[in-house]
Amino acid sequence: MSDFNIDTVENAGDTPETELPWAELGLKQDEYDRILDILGRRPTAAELAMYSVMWSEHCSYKSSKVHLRQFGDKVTEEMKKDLMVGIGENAGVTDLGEGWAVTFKIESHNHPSYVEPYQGAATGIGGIVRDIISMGARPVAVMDPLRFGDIDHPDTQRVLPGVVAGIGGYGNSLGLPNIGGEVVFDSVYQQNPLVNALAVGVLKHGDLRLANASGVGNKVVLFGARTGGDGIGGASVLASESFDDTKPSKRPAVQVGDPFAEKVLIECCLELFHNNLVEGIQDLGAAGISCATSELASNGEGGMHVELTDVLLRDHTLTPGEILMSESQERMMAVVTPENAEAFEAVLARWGVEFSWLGEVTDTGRLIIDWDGETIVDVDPRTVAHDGPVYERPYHRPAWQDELQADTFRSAEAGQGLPASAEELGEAVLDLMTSPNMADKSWITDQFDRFVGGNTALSQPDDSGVIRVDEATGLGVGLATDCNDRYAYLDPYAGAQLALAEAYRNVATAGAVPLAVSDCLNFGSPEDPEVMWQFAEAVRGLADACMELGIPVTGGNVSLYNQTAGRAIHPTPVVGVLGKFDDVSRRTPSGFQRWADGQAIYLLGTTRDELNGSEFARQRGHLGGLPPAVDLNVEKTLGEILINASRDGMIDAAHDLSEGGLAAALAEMSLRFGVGSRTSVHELCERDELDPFTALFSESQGRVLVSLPRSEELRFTDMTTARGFPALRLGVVDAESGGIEVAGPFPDGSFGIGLDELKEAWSSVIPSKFGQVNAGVTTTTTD
Amino acid sequence: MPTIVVEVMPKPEILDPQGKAIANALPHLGFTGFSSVRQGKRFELNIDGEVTDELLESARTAAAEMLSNPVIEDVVSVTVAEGL
Amino acid sequence: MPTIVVEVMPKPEILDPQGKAIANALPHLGFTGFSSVRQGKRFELNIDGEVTDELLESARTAAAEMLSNPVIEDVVSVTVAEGL
Amino acid sequence: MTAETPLIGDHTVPETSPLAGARIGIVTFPGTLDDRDAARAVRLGGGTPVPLWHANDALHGVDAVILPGGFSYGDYLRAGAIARFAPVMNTIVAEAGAAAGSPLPVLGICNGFQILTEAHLLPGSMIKNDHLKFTCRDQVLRVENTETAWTSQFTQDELITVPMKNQDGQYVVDDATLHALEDQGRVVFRYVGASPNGSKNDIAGVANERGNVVGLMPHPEHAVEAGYGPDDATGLREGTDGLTIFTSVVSSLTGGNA
Ligand SMILES: Nc1ncnc2c1ncn2[C@@H]1O[C@H](COP(=O)(O)OP(=O)(O)O)[C@@H](O)[C@H]1O
Ligand SMILES: [Mg+2]
Repeated sequence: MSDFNIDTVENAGDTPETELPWAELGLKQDEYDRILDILGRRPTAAELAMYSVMWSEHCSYKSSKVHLRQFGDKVTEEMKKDLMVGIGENAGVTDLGEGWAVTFKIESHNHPSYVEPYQGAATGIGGIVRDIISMGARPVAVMDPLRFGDIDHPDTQRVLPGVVAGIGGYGNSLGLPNIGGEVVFDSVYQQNPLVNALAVGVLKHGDLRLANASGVGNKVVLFGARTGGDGIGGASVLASESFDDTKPSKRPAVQVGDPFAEKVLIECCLELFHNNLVEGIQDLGAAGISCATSELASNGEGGMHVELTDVLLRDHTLTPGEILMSESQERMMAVVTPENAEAFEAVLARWGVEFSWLGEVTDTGRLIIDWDGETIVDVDPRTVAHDGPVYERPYHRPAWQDELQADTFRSAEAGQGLPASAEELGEAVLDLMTSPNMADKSWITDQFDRFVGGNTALSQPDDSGVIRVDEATGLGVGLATDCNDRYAYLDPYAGAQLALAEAYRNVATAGAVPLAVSDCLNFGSPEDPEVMWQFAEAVRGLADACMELGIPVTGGNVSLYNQTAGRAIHPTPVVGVLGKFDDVSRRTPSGFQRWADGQAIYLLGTTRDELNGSEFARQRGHLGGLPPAVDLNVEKTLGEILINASRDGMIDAAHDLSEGGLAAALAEMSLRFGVGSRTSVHELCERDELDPFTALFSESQGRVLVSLPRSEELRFTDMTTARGFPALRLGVVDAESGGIEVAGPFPDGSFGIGLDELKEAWSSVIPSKFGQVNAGVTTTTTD
Repeated sequence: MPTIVVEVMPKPEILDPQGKAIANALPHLGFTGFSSVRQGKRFELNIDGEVTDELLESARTAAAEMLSNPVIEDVVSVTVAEGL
Repeated sequence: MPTIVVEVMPKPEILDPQGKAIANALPHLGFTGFSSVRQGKRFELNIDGEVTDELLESARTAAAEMLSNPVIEDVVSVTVAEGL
Repeated sequence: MTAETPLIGDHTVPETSPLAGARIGIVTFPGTLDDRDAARAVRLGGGTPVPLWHANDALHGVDAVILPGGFSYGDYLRAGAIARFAPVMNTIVAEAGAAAGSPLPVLGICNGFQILTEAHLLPGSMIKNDHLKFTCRDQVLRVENTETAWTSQFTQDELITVPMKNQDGQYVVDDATLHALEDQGRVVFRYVGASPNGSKNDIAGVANERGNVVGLMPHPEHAVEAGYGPDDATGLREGTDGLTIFTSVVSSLTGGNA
């Protein structure tokens, strides 16, 4: 049957002295000792494969678990009200009402995207979409928070075009609209790009599926793509099961995605759910069959018995251990009752999806895996899937944190010689909008399909992506992802809260009621106590803030070891917030509408001198001080105002203030549809006691700019006054001027920026840096 | 006009979705007897003058560094063809 | 395992955007001396047993009718390669 | 409209509309993406969408057929190259080319257009966009032929805005055929403004000689419902110019006056 000696359980019992390559597989001595203890003998090669991969940081969350518990602990009954499935399953599920539910989750594919940008990013989308399917949901949209090194760095030149093409290549082929994301350039991400992907799906309550193997005698089936040697490069020590010869093994270093196979898999699974043909289902991602069998068995009440030689292979040289660890894409595992087996096969045949029956659910409480009839794995599935090692990693506040926080923008050289005249401020606004982080991202987002499905009510470049769920009622969801890593670096606790606050604000700005949170925690090495402190602080901050805002974390992902040559990335807790619309047709766009000439522009919120970590400071090469203050009560009230204003049809545009402050928001609202404005910061400077520079560039939180018809002004200001929320009329929309005119207490009148000039400069930044993309061949054409 | 032909194929251990789709489709069109298919690329680099050793070497380097993606592809051959 | 190799190139009169992009990029990477580039496809059809005349004929038909689109592409060659 | 998120091939429609008599088949191939959108567009146009399955050669007596957009078979090999051989295509090719009677109206959108060229129902072919990237944008088109079943309700040279999204959208054709297309007025849609992809003569869509088969790269089915289409002067995503394609065919099939 095979070219290798099979290490059976029996053999393991007989040969206790055999040396196993546990260290090469990433296990620590104490972890290996624990395996010996659990089994009461040495593990077989296959068991070693399973434990090593399932107990890895990625699968077991061993460093992060003790902290992540807060997401489950810091919740009230009220917060759990709409939560149908919480943390722990493939993705959380939230009730939307009217029999509908929604599930969403963010995941990272950072390292693979660095190694092979196109395929890494593509398979990142593939993986998160399978998580959504495995809940019984139809995936309906994706988002992609991205971070790259300096825009001019060769590494960015190589990575960005491939990542973007990969996200498009895979997501577009699945028929999933891409409705938003982020693009950040910062040298801390050189050699450590962050490629996070969010997927959202919808389901009827009755379609909910969980990853558990229940019902003794039910059959276990693996379906989708064949299993190859993908993703087991590091585990090539298993290429020979006898461990003594060093037969070279050729295992692919990267996984290649097959979006066509995944699209067919989606439709096939939905038909299976629709016809009620699966009892439990689990996607195959990290740790492949090891993960799927042990999690299904561990979540169920019994055990499982499978025959591994029945797995359909793409590469016939794979050893049992490798088959167990393989991360080949586009595969699913399901539990099916014997009565449904035939109908199940018929659906798969219709979609041309390959499958093989591997075994059945038992009542033994053991996960038993055979190879050609001989037992090679005999374990308690819980010990593999759920009772992995848990570390209380030491952490402490970095010694440099105080110094960093003391180095404020105002005290630094970067904070001297600030623009003050109208002329200087006008130039500063233009400079701001042509920095890579503020520049037009459509070179990237135009590579994504935002229309497919016909349910996209809002997408990039608006503050949130909005998807209609129910055509009959307009019921739908709004989603935003955010994180300012510079804030998180200055203060990880506040930084995580600021990320949440911004995503919450974005969702509310579009008019949706925030309901749930998913997060992707990208950090450096947990073995560095300073990084671990950043992580602990960020989790604590996020959990506290969720509690205060009253929205639960429903799932997420942790990505550690994002560091190169001892230098960690900035702590980057990316936060996604999902909100609900009773009717998406009332969503508020984030730009002045073409017909909105003469509408009033109001600034909601208070502006303070908060330039530490700001985009303006970044342009001057400064990072220090404390980030803007976060006030979640303010965010809540602001959210209520925006949602009510949308419900009552008071406002026609709303855009939140974040990077670049008021200056950026004003520019962005005009750039959206090419409609100008005339505003003044006189009163703002007076009311909030600011100089004009601070009024324009401060990044104080809890602020939103809106435009509304004059007929609604009174009703609107009555509402803000009733809530004691600051609202200041800054000026009017001017559809004729073709420019942005700003007056204020400047020594030299006012400044104006022509929209054509601004648009030209703003939209040429990214295209000028990136040439053309061609699968496999990335070329940069100059000129 | 001489031409340097560069042939690139996906590495054998790497999934080739395109080849797979073709292999699946062939029998439906009555083409049986092919056990598997892989799809790669063929580049023709045209040269105005003569094929010097330097040019051939340059083509080899271009094949390895730019025309193929060494993470997932192998350069199968770099050969000279006259008057294609 | 014998393999039938099918090579397909864009017709000379048809624009080849990928070839053009490569030709433009080559000089920037220091590869000079190539006047133009065209990118085509190479298919490897693997066969379990022997390459019979029928199989080769079948491969030729597949090349002409499916692996290439005669409106924009030419089949350059259909050849047998042993043990690739 | 159905309240459910319909599964593919499950476009339940109320047959109450007076024009519901126009039954329009929508083919789903493995990898098709825009079939549900096309079904919605037919419904909003007043017709009845009928799901057709690639592996089945029956057309169930439909009055017209739409090949929707997507990536059939992943667009591996060439866009549309594998789908063209599906059993359903044999029937479509036969009925669209039928010499006797009135031939079946067929519309190919994006991948559907690519499939029609691969099947030789329409001349030319699509290659990679000249800039080599997938591009999604709102695209202005000029309707240059209002004689087809699919365009009868447009006015000659009407400018419409519909979304466009593809990677292989550059239309190529040999010179003789190009001249014939132009001379015979078979260019149905032409890009207006900067060329999005390098297509010959800015061609966005063409018809066969008899005018019953039309293909275009942009997506009229994504411009049929205010709030979900391209931007237009009235606001964000309000554009519904694409709907006229569907009302045109429904009205011509039900003998309505255009
Ligand atoms: N990688 C991306 N993919 C999709 N949409 C993106 C991406 N990057 C940015 N966007 C979109 O561009 C718009 C502007 O982004 P950003 O400035 O980060 O928004 P904000 O500051 O409001 O969070 C948003 O609609 C966002 O969703
Ligand atoms: Mg925002």
